[in-house]
Amino acid sequence: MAELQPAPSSYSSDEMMTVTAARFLSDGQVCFVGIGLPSEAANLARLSHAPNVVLIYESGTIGTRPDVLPLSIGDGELAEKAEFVVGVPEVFAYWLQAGRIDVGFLSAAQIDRFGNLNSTVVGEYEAPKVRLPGAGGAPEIATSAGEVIVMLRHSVRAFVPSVDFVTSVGFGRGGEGRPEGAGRGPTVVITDLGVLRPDESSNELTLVATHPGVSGEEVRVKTGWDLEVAPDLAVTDPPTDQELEILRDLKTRTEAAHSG
Amino acid sequence: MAELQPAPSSYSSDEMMTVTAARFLSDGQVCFVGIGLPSEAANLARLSHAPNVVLIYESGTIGTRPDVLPLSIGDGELAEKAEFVVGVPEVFAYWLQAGRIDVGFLSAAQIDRFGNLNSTVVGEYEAPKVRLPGAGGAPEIATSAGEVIVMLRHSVRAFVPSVDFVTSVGFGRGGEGRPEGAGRGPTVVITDLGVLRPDESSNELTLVATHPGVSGEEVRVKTGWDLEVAPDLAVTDPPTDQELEILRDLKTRTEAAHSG
Amino acid sequence: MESSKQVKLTTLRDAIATLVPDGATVAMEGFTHLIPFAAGHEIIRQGKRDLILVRMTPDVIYDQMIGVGCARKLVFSWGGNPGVGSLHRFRDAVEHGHPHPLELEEHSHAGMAARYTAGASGLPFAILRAYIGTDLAKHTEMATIRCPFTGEELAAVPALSPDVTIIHAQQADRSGNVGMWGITGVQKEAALAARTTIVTVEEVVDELSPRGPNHVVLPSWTLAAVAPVPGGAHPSYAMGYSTRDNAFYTGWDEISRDRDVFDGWVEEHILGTEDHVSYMESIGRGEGIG
Amino acid sequence: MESSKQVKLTTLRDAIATLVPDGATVAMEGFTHLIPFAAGHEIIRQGKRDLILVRMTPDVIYDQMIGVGCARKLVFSWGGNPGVGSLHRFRDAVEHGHPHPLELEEHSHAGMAARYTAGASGLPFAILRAYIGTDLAKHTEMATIRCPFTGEELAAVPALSPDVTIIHAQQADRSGNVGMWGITGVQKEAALAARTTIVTVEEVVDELSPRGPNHVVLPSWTLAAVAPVPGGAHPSYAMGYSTRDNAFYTGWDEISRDRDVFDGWVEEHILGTEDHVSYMESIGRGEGIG
Repeated sequence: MAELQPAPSSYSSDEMMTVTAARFLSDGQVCFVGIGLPSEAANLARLSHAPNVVLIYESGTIGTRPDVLPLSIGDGELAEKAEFVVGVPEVFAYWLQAGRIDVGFLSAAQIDRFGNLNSTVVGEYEAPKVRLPGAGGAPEIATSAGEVIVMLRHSVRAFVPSVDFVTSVGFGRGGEGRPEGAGRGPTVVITDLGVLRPDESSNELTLVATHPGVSGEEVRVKTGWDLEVAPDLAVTDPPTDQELEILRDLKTRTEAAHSG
Repeated sequence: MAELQPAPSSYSSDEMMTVTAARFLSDGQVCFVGIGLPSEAANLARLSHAPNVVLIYESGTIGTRPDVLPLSIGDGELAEKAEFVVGVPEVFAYWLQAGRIDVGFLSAAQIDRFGNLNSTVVGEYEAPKVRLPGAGGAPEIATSAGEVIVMLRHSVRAFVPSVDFVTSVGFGRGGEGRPEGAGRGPTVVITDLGVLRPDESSNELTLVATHPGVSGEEVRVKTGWDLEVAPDLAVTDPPTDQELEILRDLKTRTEAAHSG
Repeated sequence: MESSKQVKLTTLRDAIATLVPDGATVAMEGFTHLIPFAAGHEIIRQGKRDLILVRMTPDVIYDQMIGVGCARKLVFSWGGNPGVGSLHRFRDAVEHGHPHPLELEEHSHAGMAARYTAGASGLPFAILRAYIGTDLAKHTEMATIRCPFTGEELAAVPALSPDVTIIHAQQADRSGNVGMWGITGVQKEAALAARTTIVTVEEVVDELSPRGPNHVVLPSWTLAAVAPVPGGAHPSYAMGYSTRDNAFYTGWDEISRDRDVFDGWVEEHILGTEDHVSYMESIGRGEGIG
Repeated sequence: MESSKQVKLTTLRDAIATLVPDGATVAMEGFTHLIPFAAGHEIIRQGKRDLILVRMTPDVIYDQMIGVGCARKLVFSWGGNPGVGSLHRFRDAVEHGHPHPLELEEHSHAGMAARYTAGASGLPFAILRAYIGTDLAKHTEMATIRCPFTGEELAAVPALSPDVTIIHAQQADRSGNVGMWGITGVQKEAALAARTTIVTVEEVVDELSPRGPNHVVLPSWTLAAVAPVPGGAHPSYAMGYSTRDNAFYTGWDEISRDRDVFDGWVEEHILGTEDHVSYMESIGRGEGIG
């Protein structure tokens, strides 16, 4: 009873999201990577068009080239395949804070129209509706990396007019702009529906591309504010056969390793 | 033509000095050691009555047990025989500054009646008669170690009423006492002539013992101020045969290794 | 070759009983790797209360300790079940005060790492470029400080010096010197920052011998107790000795969602077992341990 | 497998010619072990001037560079010939202004190490408990700063971020990643604090493989140039490759005492040789090098 294999040209919205994010990485860039979709995207980039991308995980594994995706930020695979491993204080002081990171990936439970991110609480801080995991490395990735790529699935619960708590700053509560000396911040937000970019003058996230088959209106409906749409709204190139093959091989290897 | 071997009961004033200093170390103490006489004394202690003394050199070699004495603070021998090796920033921050050192050894070009040490300049700072090597690790050894053992050969040039420059603080220029929270400071000064200790009320260095065959008057003549002599002036026990044998073996091994 | 300063090898039970008083500030560190689970279980068994628990990444072991009511406060930077999702006992304590309210003090990872580093360095505070533009600054212990040379305003965070730090490592030698390697997180700093440090180890060996990168040594004279507890990091792992039990982490989501299921699990597997060997047998992971 | 960010292996001559301008602030670190002597000789050969030389432990190589007049200022914490005595060219410059006056900025080792650490961390300053009760405080760049939590007064020192840091290491791989071990001093911090970092190495290998404790890696993308110079630390040493030439250090005392003897020695052995191989031959240490 072999499982049905989709044709390479058929793909999920998560795959489209991962492939899109991977394309934003250039060869040789130094990336600070978190677990989940960012890790998938960064490793897909490394295994396809950006073989010399340098991946740093906050567990202290520098220049790592895992064969399978880590389930946790501290999987043994990351240490075994790293160029070297350092302690956590060093990774934050000598590597992130010192400005050696070109691209940081972030996700969050909420994002607002000015790219501010919340991974702390839904509701009031003192009496939260949902207590989220908290900041982790995010606040300093947001301000110490050269630029930030945000990956987040689209929903009105996630794309809110104003976040309940600013865990990581985008362009500020009022869209006033980036803190001084803090890098370019979120240059792109990649979702399962499309791609958003901050408007250069207003700092407001604007829909600049939708994934194939997604309309601008659908994205607007799933966004909690009156989303601006670029006049020249583009359509993302669908995943190539090669991109899909590399990504699926990676995920197959990963599942085999983690269930083993 | 065998060289004349002195009988074990015959010994030099430097040997007496080293043996005396070694006896001030207790088993299990953690010592921050410099090159030269302190290194000889600390290793003699380790090879005789204090096998578990922990020796730390500022080059980052921790718990080292060299077979031969190092010529420099960074000899390979120190790294090869260390329990572990760390970087220099760590040795000063995590090990010295954190207060993990029981005993620090210091030497200097000048010492004054209140135990202040000078290893920076003889004469004016801006126009020195003699430019000395400078501070190195000394200022923080003087204030971060639990106590300080000073080793210095006696002469009026070295034992001055007031040092030209305070590189490492003893009891202050005016003998006003130790800086707050800075450990006990120089608890003992060991020279080739005897042993000095700070007086508990005046903080002035006082001769408490002379080595065998040395008179209190001889020490006073070689001291650049009117040296106080303890009423119960003691005489140091001469080196035992075992102490001399261990020390001479160590120095013989050392010479063979360094000329090789 | 032992002196008064050298630690004696002991049992985990004795170390927890004698060195972890109720009300203590306890840091149990481990960045996914080398998490001292067995020590956490022993704290639960001995019924410790009112602890201030400190940890950058409180995960399942802190979920268990919070769930049984060991903790009155949590100092942390990221509280989740890595790769799985929420810590349900932690959320229940914060959102509903069950089994009792849990005070929170939260930082970013960078802030916590700097706090431990200051503690290990004997400094009262650390400076870093952090919390810029966030709401965290209002909800955490921090101050701003101006560089006396450039005028730049930076964050200052107070040193973290736990009463007790507990970590798990791969090896100890017979004198109680401890060696660990691989992802060592903030353990060296947490150990050196504490007044009292307890280490559980996979193995006691004649000579420390790393089998991976980033070898870190803690000399015996910085430690209060070293206890051999093979497999003591389970379901976390010890590089060179074990692999991560991902199924346990995934399965924890189900166990921890429901208060009664959780209470029953603790009763059966932690309170109902004597030590780590019998705990591992009771959860069906007895093979190869002990 | 090379990208634009990865360093190219180059020659020492090219690295010094293109990356070390007159007037630069240059740190050449090495704590007795791994001192970049060959690089210092090449700087002398190329007649660099007005350098601000930085180094915790200026020893014989800085004595040579100061003696020929490369430096206008020295930033340091201990200047001597380790185990031998004075640096006579350094003293002649400070005491008599020969060959020209040398400006000094001095710290303690702890202060210098903290300054480099701040530089490597991207911070403008560092805090430490230092200089208490000394006259150094009046003669160095420092400030006092008060802990916002405890009120304790501490020393603040400005970050040190050299224009160029030059170090010597044991190994580089073919992509230019550098590995060193043994006593690594402050080299990692000095390398990461600099705008431009040059590394000379004993050997280029397929894979970095430490043969001693305390392995430190500097990835190629943090470096500007890597040049193979076997024996490039002589008379210092490279653990696993060479031993310290103590006779050279002892002999230096005699050579450096007299201005004319020194000038003649430099003329013959440094200016009169093309590179490190011919230098080593000219001083009678040609065997086994190159």
